[in-house]
Amino acid sequence: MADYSVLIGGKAGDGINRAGQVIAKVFTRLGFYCYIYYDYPSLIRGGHNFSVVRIADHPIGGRRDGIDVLLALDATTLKQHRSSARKDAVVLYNADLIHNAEGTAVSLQSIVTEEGGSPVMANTCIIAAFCKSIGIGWDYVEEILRSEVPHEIEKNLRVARRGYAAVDIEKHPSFLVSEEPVGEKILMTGNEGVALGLVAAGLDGYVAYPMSPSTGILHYIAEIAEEAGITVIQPESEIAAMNMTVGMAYGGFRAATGTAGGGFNLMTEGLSLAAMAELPVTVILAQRVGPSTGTPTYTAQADLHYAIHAGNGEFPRFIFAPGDAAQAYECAGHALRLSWKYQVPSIILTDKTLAESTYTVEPSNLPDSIPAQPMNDRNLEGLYERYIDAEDGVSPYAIPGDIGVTIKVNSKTHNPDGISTDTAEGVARCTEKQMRKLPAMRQEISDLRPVIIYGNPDAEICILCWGSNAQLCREVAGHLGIKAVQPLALWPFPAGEVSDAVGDSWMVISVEDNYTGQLAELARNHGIRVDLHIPKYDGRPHTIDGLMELLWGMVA
Amino acid sequence: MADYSVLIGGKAGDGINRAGQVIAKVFTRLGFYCYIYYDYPSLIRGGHNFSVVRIADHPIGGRRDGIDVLLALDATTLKQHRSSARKDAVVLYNADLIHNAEGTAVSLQSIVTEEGGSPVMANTCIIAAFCKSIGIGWDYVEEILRSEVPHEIEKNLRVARRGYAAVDIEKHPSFLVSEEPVGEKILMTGNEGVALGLVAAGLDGYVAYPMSPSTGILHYIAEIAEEAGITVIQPESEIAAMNMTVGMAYGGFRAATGTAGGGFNLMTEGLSLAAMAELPVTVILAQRVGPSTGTPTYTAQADLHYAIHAGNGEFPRFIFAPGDAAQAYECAGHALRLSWKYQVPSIILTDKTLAESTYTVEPSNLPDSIPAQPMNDRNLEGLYERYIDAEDGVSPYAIPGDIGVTIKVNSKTHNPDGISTDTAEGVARCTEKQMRKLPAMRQEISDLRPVIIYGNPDAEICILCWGSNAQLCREVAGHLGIKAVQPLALWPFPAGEVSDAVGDSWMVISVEDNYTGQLAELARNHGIRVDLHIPKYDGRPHTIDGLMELLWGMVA
Amino acid sequence: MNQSFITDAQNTWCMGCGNFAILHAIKDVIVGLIEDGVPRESIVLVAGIGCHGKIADYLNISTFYSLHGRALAVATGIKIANPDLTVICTVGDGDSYAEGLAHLIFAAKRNIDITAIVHNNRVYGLTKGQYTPTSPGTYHGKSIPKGVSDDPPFNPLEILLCSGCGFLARGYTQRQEQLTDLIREAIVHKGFSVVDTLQICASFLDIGDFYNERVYVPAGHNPEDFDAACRIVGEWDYDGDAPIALGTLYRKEMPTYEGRFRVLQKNDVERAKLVEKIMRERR
Amino acid sequence: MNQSFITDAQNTWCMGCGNFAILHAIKDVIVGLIEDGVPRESIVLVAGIGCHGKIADYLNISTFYSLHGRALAVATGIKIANPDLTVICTVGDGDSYAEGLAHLIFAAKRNIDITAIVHNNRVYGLTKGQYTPTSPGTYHGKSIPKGVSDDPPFNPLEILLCSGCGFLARGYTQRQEQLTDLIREAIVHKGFSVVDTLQICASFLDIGDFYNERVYVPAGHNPEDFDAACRIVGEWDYDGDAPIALGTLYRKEMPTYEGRFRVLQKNDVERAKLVEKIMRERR
Ligand SMILES: Cc1ncc(C[n+]2csc(CCOP(=O)(O)OP(=O)(O)O)c2C)c(N)n1
Ligand SMILES: Cc1ncc(C[n+]2csc(CCOP(=O)(O)OP(=O)(O)O)c2C)c(N)n1
Ligand code: SF4
Ligand code: SF4
Ligand SMILES: [Mg+2]
Ligand SMILES: [Mg+2]
Repeated sequence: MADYSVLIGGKAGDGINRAGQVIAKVFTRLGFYCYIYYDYPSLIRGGHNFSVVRIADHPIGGRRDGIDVLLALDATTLKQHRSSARKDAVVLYNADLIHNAEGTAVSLQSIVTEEGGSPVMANTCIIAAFCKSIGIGWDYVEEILRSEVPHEIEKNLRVARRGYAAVDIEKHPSFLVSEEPVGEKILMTGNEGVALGLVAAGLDGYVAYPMSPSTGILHYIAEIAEEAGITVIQPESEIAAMNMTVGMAYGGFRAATGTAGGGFNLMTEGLSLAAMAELPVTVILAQRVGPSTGTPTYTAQADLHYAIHAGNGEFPRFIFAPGDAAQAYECAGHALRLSWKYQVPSIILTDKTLAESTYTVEPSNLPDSIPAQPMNDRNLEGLYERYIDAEDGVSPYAIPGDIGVTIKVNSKTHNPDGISTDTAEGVARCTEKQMRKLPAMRQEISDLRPVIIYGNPDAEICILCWGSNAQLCREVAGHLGIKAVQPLALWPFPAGEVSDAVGDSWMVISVEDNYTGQLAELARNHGIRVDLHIPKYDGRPHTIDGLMELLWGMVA
Repeated sequence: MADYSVLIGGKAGDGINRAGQVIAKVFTRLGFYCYIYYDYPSLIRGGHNFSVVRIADHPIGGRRDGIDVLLALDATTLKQHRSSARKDAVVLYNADLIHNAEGTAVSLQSIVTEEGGSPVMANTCIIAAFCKSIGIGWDYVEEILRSEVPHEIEKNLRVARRGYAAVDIEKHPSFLVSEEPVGEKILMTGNEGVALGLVAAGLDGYVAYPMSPSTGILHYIAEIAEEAGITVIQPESEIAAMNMTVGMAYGGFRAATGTAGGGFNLMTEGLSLAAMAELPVTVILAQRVGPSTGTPTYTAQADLHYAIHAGNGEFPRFIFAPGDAAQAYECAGHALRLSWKYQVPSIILTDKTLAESTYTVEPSNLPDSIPAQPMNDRNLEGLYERYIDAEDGVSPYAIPGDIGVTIKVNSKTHNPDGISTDTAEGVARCTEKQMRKLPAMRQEISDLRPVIIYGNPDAEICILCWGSNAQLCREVAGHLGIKAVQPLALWPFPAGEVSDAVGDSWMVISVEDNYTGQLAELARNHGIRVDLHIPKYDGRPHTIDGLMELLWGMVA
Repeated sequence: MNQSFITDAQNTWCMGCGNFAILHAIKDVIVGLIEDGVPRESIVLVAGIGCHGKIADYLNISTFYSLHGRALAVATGIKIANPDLTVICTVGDGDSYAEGLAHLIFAAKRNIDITAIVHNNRVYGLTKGQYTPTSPGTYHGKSIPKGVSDDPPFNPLEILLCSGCGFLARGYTQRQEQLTDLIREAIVHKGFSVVDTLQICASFLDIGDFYNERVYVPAGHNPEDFDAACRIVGEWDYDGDAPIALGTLYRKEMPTYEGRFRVLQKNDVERAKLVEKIMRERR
Repeated sequence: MNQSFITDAQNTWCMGCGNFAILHAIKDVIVGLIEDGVPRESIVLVAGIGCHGKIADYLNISTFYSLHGRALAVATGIKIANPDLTVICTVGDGDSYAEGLAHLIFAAKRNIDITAIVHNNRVYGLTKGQYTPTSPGTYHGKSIPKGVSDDPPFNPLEILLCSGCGFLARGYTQRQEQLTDLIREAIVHKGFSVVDTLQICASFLDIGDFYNERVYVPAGHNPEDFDAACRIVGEWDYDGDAPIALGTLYRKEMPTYEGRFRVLQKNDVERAKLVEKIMRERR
């Protein structure tokens, strides 16, 4: 089984993220599965950035411990990662900054300067050198670079050619079967998956204030906005973002907003408004280390309970927690769709690892299409009342401009006509109407088959996991012959399905990037036994090997 | 057993709340226990307001169904409440607005006009008439009015005298034993209890944006601010309020803020900041009907889970939920004190019923004094580091100005010196340091004996309740011979104590002013069986009789 | 549909409250707009929370009774979703000059075609008379402790002018006819418009006499002249004793935000196709 | 205590970033203050979140590294708790002109004795170059879709003047000496003071040449003259091509908020006695 890890590292500003993408592209086109973990501190230039590109002939979604190829643009990279490189690893380093190291020296800066390129082209140079070192032919390298490098391609190619020429083919077990493009696999980050899922489900407007690790969604939707016919707004604050999103929904726009925990705090007021006014909005909550500003570019899964309870008062909501780019696509689509179907808020919980990691996606495996919830299934005969009592709690949705209707929505407790009330009956009815949506919402989640079982379904040991940990746990479960269970939807909590999936496992272990074990608690609260919680709260995702070791320690 | 209910009703602006207070005062001075429930819609003039003053010779904390005395300043009062008045009820009404009703007519407006008084004096008039009708001597009435009426006392007395003269003594079972002041009982609202508890524990600053039902705290603290040496600020928003409070804590002020659910949404960001920066702040969250703006002047208990999980990331906090004015005093004091002791945020959860109801308090039953957590127990020898690792997670607290120390606090993950870090070790340590506080925090809660048992401790049926429902349930438990259990502290949840208090009750029923049963869920999550939830979500508290009936229905 | 423009909801404003004048001014303007051919369905009123906000319950048109301070953000979303709508915000002074000040300033900066009518009674009415950013400096509600000094107001009109507001008027609830005209003009103006309305609060700040002695309509004022607007807006600082100009104080047409920022909408089929295309191109 | 004024924390600003100039200007001012007898312990710096905020890690004095947008609210709390402290805020333009605009305006309105140094690089630096309220109208970060037009900036100095700001200066990171003087003057000023600092962002808006050609120190400008201040502040609107005045633009002494609003503190024993007294009086 081919399974290689390439680590490329340098300073912020060296284009490390982009370089990882190009390397992954080289292999994706050849039919491999790739996963890129991108690690960077919160700064613009300098500091240490690295990408680990994992390449395998089977689906993957996490990183391993050992490094097979180490590409060092600077000395820090070599210093920090040499020890995790295998003995027989291919090591290429920047000879202009590093002297007397084991491995192959390439004078990246000198080459770039000589070719009149800009400093960031050092990464093109080392990528080409790397390709050579594992035996990839120049023509294919050129093809990839031509398709992936956005600017100054000729200069880049000159630089690449020099890098390619600088190394001999190493005696590395070549994992290339052929250089012919195979299959239709593509690369996608979690953030892009969310964005495309929303677009597929008919997004009209996106409003967001920048905040890592959700910013990628804003940037990506803005990039395709014109073509997609989506209005994108960066307003003065998250409070504005949320309330504009709610306003858009009233105006007839399927709209969403995205942020991280810090900004989400500021959105809870609008979330509660959306609930009371029964206006559909979708919020992406991209988790990072907290509390407060925390560690902006490192991962966490510590806002699950908060998402379930955020906003004053009690109201129904949907919460999805995808685990890779394909699931992000699917969940985002469903979140938007179901928000509109039930006129309730929906939250898409991601985490930094999911949001900014790159995954291989097989488009043919994606759901055919996520039907946009139509807005015109409205029966507006007779007197229109926005909150007319409906058996399932869902009243017909009209938008301003619809002929002959007056639409009164209200953040205060209201009568069916939308006018405020504070009578005992009015107050009780307002709550009951909303709560009546819950049974159908639960059924809707069940219909999506929201719980995925990986590994050996009959195993005695079961991992419970969510978000980006799911793919990691899938692999671990495969290796250890145990079972992993991932709920894709977390609210309404699919207790029955999770319980069935866990079955009568002899030991249930939750793996989460938090301290307290939030999914474990949620499961327990629904009567599902969880025996152990493996916490991780240092901002780094587990490696597959690291997690396997921990699990051995626990179950042995 | 004396147990009477006096209902006085009129329009907003008629001074109904004040009138209720005066009536309660009449009886409190005589040694009775009083409880006033005040019901009003969200408006300034007009609308229907009423106060139910319950008067008994035993401790009480809720209202009953039947009305013994009905004082109607307007026709609406008579219309709405006649049916709940007993057959033999004393009924006094405003003859200028109501004609041909049963009961005693007093021409309130005419009297007031003739005496040259302002319209609001109608309430003085009817109070005097009422006193006469149950046989209270004029001298005592005059004494009370002199002590309770803030303005134009002579005019008020003339009006009162006329009202007093206007009725004969009715043949009502007089419940007065003597007109001599007895004991030292006083009246206090829940809001006042919170305010005084904070002051007793050394409050230096209070910052709040008005929001019902928490506004009373702001007004009351502002009223006594000069005498108490407390800086009171009404800033531009709840966001400012919270962050100013956090800033005050850094500056060395014991500070608090208060709001309702809508404003609390805007405070969660600052709450999480306080947690990460380890700055002690106390927040009063006065619950009202939600979601969103909801029903501003009606009661709810629907923000408990939100309070537990509010703010991004995971961090320790204290949550108290007092049930009457005396408990409000005590809990507020402990909240402020423990916040400072552990350098964590604390939340005081109240509800509209508690906040704005008036209770009889026996000062001698209050804790002797709530020791203000001293700020000078600091060991600042050597190099000061704000977050120096301490075994119990609590580092010495210095404030700017302390000689020779540099105090760096930080919303980002930080090292002991307060400087940002994003290393794996740094991130993990930052969480661990905070979480290490939990065992001592739990012990602290246990030491307060945080769970109260009312009624028959050996009963087979047990009510679980919190907040303002506790006093109501106490009475109900007494009447029915069952048990009621009230946790005063809700976080860290005193699971062991609640479990012990519930014991092996054959049936456990939660009584809460919400839909989903939030305490019930919390208890279940801690392994405590709750069999039934009696929900109430129409904004009105149960009456004692209403709850008894429901319970009979359920347990019979 | 009920053809009357006032709902059956019970009106709970105090007697003598200036909100009545604003309610009827807005109603008259709306009736006029409809007579002029604006579809009734295309008019939306967004209210904040406060005494003023109750107007949402009383006006029988499409309304969004929103949050304290957030009406302008909500309205911005509505207008962007559908630029054909006439979007009117009724907001309080606590609402829009304190809690939601940033949204007001950014609405001005963007020049989004929304009209904000500020019910400036210069107190927090519904929460019982605390002071706001435009309360007289000497006004002490119950939240200001004895023993501390005044907290003088700011001049919201100056802030609005500096924020790029293209239409600025001041009305007064005891000049209902003029107020009606100002509101109409503001709504018709293409771009963001504000009518700061001095509103009598009968319960907490009943200063009609004060206003009546000072309000005037400046003769020959040219609202297109920015400097003149600055001068007239600076005359009275919402605190001291100075003449108080009523009328349209500033007016300038500029490109609107929804014109600049809204992209051409696509339908769901086109979007689904785009997603397919993107995936194809990524291979 | 480490006597150096720069901590050991690794500096992670980009090469050529204007933040270095601000850091050193502030450091020099602080050293000067201490030499003049201000106790080092009584100086507190409150930072927002953004590239600018990192200054909290780099300066070896008491600091509060607060939230994006909230530095001024936090600082207000600190100053009220202890008016003897010298409280300096370092904030970003995204931070204080967008997310936290209201706090800035209210700090000005209150005239609380705090100094805000705005690191106005006219972009969201740390989140990678999105546009802010003072970005040039033509600057398109990654959040503005193609196909939509410019979103012109507002002029924060005008807004501040109208909000009651009693000290207003503009500095520039390539005029470090002047910047140092301005910061010192701002801190020494009794009352709220703002130094809007045009800061080079080497990575996203490296427009030193643009500034160098336009900045000037107005000769004979009298900062006590409000009208003159308005004129000079209005010259350049943060968008077009106009001379950019540097220096102290406006200055006026007024009573401070902490002077007006802080009550005489009582100790815990006095407070406990008061509670007893209140209870007694309620009988
Ligand atoms: C976020 C939030 N904070 C506070 C409140 C409570 N509140 C309701 S009305 C009001 C005051 C309204 O004052 P203003 O906006 O001037 O309106 P007015 O009542 O004077 O018309 C406040 C503070 C709220 N509903 N929401
Ligand atoms: C509430 C909140 N929203 C968003 C962010 C994310 N964020 C961090 S820095 C930043 C931009 C900072 O821009 P600016 O204030 O101009 O500072 P600069 O980086 O340019 O110095 C943002 C939006 C945050 N930390 N908190
Ligand atoms: S309190 Fe003032 S603003 Fe509110 S309804 Fe009464 S008079 Fe009008
Ligand atoms: S991004 Fe700009 S502001 Fe931030 S450190 Fe780099 S140059 Fe400075
Ligand atoms: Mg007002
Ligand atoms: Mg900036």
